[in-house]
Amino acid sequence: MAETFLFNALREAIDEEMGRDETVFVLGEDVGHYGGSYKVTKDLYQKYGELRVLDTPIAENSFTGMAIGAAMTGLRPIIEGMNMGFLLLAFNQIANNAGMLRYTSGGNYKIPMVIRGPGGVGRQLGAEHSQRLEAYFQAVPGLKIVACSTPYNAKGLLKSAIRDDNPVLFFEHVLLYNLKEDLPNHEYLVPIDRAEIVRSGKDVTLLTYSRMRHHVMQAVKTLEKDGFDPEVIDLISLKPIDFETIGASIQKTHRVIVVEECMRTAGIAAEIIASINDRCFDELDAPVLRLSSQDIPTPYNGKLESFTIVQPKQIVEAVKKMMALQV
Amino acid sequence: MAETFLFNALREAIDEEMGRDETVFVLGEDVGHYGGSYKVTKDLYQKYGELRVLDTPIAENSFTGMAIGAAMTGLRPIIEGMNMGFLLLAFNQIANNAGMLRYTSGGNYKIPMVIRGPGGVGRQLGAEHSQRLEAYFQAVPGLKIVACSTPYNAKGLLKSAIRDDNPVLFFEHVLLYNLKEDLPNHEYLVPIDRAEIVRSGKDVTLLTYSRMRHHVMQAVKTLEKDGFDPEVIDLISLKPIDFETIGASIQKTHRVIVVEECMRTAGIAAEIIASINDRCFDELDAPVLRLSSQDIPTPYNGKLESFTIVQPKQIVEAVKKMMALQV
Amino acid sequence: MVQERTLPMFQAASAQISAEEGLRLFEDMVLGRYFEDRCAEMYYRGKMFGFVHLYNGQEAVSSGVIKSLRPDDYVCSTYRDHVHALSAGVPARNVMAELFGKETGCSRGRGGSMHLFSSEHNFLGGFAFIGEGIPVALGAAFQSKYRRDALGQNDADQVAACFFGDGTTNNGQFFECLNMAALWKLPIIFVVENNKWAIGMAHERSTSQPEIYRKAGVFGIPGVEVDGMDVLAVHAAAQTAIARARAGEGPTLIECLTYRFRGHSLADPDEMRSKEEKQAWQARDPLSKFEAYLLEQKLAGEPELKAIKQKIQDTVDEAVKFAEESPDPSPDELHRYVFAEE
Amino acid sequence: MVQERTLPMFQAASAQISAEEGLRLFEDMVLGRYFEDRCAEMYYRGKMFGFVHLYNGQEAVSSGVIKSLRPDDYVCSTYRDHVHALSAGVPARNVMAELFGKETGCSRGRGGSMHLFSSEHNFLGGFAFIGEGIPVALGAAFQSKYRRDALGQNDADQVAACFFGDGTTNNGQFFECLNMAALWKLPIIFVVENNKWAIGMAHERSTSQPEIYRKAGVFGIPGVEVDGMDVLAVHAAAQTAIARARAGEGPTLIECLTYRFRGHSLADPDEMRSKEEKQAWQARDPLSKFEAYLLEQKLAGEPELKAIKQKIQDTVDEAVKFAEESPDPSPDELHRYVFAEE
Ligand SMILES: Cc1ncc(C[n+]2csc(CCOP(=O)(O)OP(=O)(O)O)c2C)c(N)n1
Ligand SMILES: Cc1ncc(C[n+]2csc(CCOP(=O)(O)OP(=O)(O)O)c2C)c(N)n1
Ligand SMILES: [Mg+2]
Ligand SMILES: [Mg+2]
Repeated sequence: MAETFLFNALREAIDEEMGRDETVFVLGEDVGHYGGSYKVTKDLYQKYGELRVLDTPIAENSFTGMAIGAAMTGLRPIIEGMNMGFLLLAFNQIANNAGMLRYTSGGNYKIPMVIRGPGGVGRQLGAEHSQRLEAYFQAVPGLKIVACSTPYNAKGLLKSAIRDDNPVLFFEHVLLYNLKEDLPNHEYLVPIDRAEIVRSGKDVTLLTYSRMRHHVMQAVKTLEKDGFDPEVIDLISLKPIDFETIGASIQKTHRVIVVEECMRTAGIAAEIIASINDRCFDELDAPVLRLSSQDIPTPYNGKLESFTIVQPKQIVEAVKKMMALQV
Repeated sequence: MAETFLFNALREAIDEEMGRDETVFVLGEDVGHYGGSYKVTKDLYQKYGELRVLDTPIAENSFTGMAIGAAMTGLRPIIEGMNMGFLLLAFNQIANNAGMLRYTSGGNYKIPMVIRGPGGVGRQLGAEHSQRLEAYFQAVPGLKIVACSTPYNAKGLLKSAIRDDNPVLFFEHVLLYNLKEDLPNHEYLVPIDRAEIVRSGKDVTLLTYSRMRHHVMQAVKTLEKDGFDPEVIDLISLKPIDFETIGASIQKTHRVIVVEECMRTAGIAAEIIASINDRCFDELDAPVLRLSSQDIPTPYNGKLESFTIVQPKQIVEAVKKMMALQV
Repeated sequence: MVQERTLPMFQAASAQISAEEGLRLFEDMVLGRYFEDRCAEMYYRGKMFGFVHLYNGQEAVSSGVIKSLRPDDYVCSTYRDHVHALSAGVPARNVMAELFGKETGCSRGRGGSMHLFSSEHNFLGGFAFIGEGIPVALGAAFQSKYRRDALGQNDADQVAACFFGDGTTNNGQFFECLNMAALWKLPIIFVVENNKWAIGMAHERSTSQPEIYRKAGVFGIPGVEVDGMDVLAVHAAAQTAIARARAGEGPTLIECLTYRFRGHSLADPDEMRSKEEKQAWQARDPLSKFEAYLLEQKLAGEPELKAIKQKIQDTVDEAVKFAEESPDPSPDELHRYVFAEE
Repeated sequence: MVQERTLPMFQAASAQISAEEGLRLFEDMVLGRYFEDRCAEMYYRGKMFGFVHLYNGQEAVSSGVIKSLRPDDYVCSTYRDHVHALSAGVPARNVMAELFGKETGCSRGRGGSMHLFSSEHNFLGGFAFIGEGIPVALGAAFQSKYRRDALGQNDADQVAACFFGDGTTNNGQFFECLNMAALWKLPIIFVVENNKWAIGMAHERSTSQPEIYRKAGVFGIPGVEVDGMDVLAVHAAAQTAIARARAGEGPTLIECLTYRFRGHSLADPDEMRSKEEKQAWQARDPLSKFEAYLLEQKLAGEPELKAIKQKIQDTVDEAVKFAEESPDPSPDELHRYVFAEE
């Protein structure tokens, strides 16, 4: 198949699932007539009608709750957060009802829904539009959290997320929508609970996800030239973390660097490090290193912004430094 | 002074600060005529009037935003969250505006405000009323997070929090309001950024906060009898963490157990372990252990509930097990 | 300070209720009343814990609305949910067992008083945070419309009834949902149980416009004010609203003026409400009122009503016994139900 | 599908505006227009980034309201905030420098287009999330009342003006704040800039009652509908509302019917709005309209107006130069301003 943009890969996923299952529908701000701020639902309302591609008023808490009620009664909603940050307004519905209701109801209801949209630091979008909500939501029980990073995995993961019977927060990255890739002509799914080994290596395990995967791969190019052999793992599932894959890698490399776009404090890396500490402390030849965004709201100024997030150069340096450590 | 209940210690703190500074005011649901669900503002409206002890409609997002606007323009609001869980509805205002606005405004405004109220697992209150919001909020930049645990520190910390020029989330615990203690007759403050060494010891560092401090101290009684000498540190400040105190303790004990009421995934312990890993990995004789609540919404049934949170017995066992480890 | 609104008059004669229908309503109200009285007893005896919010005094609302619904319609409640669940058909024993935290409870002992659920009865749940049930109910109504209009299922005409209090109508979710319900003509009925108080906050102190039913108008929704102590009045208003919703004409807001005969929860000292106020409303007890009506209209005789009371007494006794004897959930299943099973 | 509302007529004669006042309004509107045009230019030249929302077409609202305020009153805006900031007195150079991300920007380069702030000018900020500024403005108004009533500061009569769009009036915060403002009679003016669209969502498709000003009524707040393309009409409505607020009589909601002449942001392809609609509104350009009025009423002559335009052109030129030449914030200060300094 011709090269597909990531936003189109997502659109294909939605289109295929809506075609396959009539209970699947999309709702959110400007998903219908406008086609979605990042064109992920472009023209779908013409194909499926206004109820299945529902333009909502700007009322995040309530339309999220509405989707939950629809999911409880048999539909499979996909919420588009025009920007995932806006879902801060829906935190109560997401945490209490999407996350906890199944348990609290003793299994009476299940809530098959996907909440998807762009997160992350873009190009000078300002603090509120540059949030990394995965950190804020990771402690909520009952949610699955997934981050896609390539057109291939975006499509396959989104299809799996839509079929999952649990609420899935599905993070896209505002700067990755225009990535291009050849996609298979046949239908495929990518499991949402498995990390992806992007590059096998033996020196050090680089754990990352979303846009930082690409920063890591940029760093790897340099590292390869310099004779290093890092293993790169895209977490894909931010909750739960796929420790099978990670653990196997650590047994091989004994060194771990987590590269994330979250702020350092209580980011995704914090939980990963704590879990590694729980599970394979003795395997480590060096303390796990976390390369995270600075603990600050994202500044608008371009230079400050670039200092805020992790750059490939820092990853190169960190790997070299870690490899230089005497064990 | 006669023994003071924790809820009264908080009341005294508010009363003293309102008397001292006329810009300090309280707002929230039922804080006025009703006197607060846990009597923390009992009769204060009679003393200070309805504007300074303001009963609000049940509109958490908006009254929180209102407090932020008042703080930006020179007042010093204290929000009572009748239950801190209700502030999920105010997540947007707390994260975007309380937390980030000062930075995003390049220092134009400061936001001196306290958001306080009960959190934690009570006695069969059900999932939504048993939340530990400190985990959900810990990644938000610009917030300080404090948890009190005794009448003495409750009073001194709350006074300091009210005087702080930054937004402070101040967690009380629903099961600690009736703790009693003799309080000094003179005015005192307790710094909100310092951990409290509750018991000096040399064997192992027990890091804890809020109600779990008392579970830890119960465990310590047993441990003492069995000849162990643990050091107990009440974190007090959950964000930022006081690593000076913690680091010094680890240099002495080389062993750490974190006992928290948060769920395990992405709880307070996760960040602490990651930070210990960052800072003093080489000091550790054993991986840091985290004793956390189960990763589930709190079940109503009393037995299940007690299995959900950490019990003193488990702490005793964990210490013994860690001390038995060969280094 | 707390002003009295005049309760709207309802011409009982216009109700034209059958004896059967009357007894059905009566039985449901008695069940609500007796069940709650027993809860108070059990709470004080330490059989149930946490915040327990009883419904005494408001029975006409639950029975009047829910008993007008079909079994396949949806009901969505709050933390004050026992009686709504009962009216919706959740067996008293399973509600009581839930309050005891037992595995046989309708939420398998995981939920407790504020989190009753029963998918079998299309009971969408008790919601412990105010207002959060409104969007959920809206979702059930949306689902109904979706099936009918997007999927062409002509028999998808289920209606959702959503209950909440006066205090909740100051919360954003209330307004957001009124708008969406009207915009998309969703088959939903918003039932405001205006009992004049939100814990210790008098309704008039929390809202700039105490007549809640008037707020519907600006969304293009019919707003109806009803004597919430008169089950026939509620019943009539509900029937109209349900018919409208079922016909695809959209939502209705019904404001029921009512009163709770007990404190906010069993932990509430209930010191804010005046004795006079309580007495005035106690005099309007919906149960006595309806009982008198049934007798007066000769729709039932004393023995019949007595028999119903006895039956309900037995039901509640049995519910307690069932709850007592039921097992706790197994600790082995502590982590079950976090995620949907495969 | 998108229906036209008839713009309310305003008797310009009743405005009784002085020449000085007229020129002040005119200058402010010209500033708004020229500044935004230059922003577009700078954006396409890669001098500014992110989402940039321009105000062209809506100038009568900003000038009409904010120029009726005192300098110590408060102004609260949205992401479409450049012109509100300018009207509030934030110098064009500091606004432009902010858009360039410079240390001399009003938010010291940390905020950007959607996050303009100036405590010096009581400009409470641009708020990037819709609706979140409304409670903040309410807080400023509360503070004013608090100082007057709780602290007895008789001169505390500052008013807060809060701007937001039609789409935002479907959000809960809007309603929650209307209620509290009315309940406590806070000195606040809610200014709805109804430009008929929320990005690509036509107002009529998002709300069940498109006449927003009517929503004020159910909170006991006066709701006024104004031709938002007529600065005199806006000015008059604002004066009444401000006087009311200052006198302690509470809030007013002013719905200004207006239109944006550009896409939602500079990234918006603007494909949803019909050519006819755009043309119809373009014909009502508030700037040309007011210019014609000034000349017609002989409140100003051509040369005078030309001089003003030239002056503003210079101001904007200077602003760009200032912004270009200003330094970036220092990376050493990356962590500054997270917390209040000691
Ligand atoms: C979001 C949220 N805020 C606050 C509370 C605490 N609370 C429980 S009930 C209640 C009062 C509700 O009053 P009303 O809506 O009138 O219902 P009623 O209890 O009178 O039936 C409050 C404030 C809550 N449960 N959820
Ligand atoms: C909470 C939130 N949800 C969604 C958005 C995305 N968004 C930005 S502007 C906008 C439309 C707002 O329309 P309106 O209120 O009419 O203001 P206008 O842009 O027309 O001035 C939306 C949906 C946002 N910024 N914040
Ligand atoms: Mg009530
Ligand atoms: Mg608009």
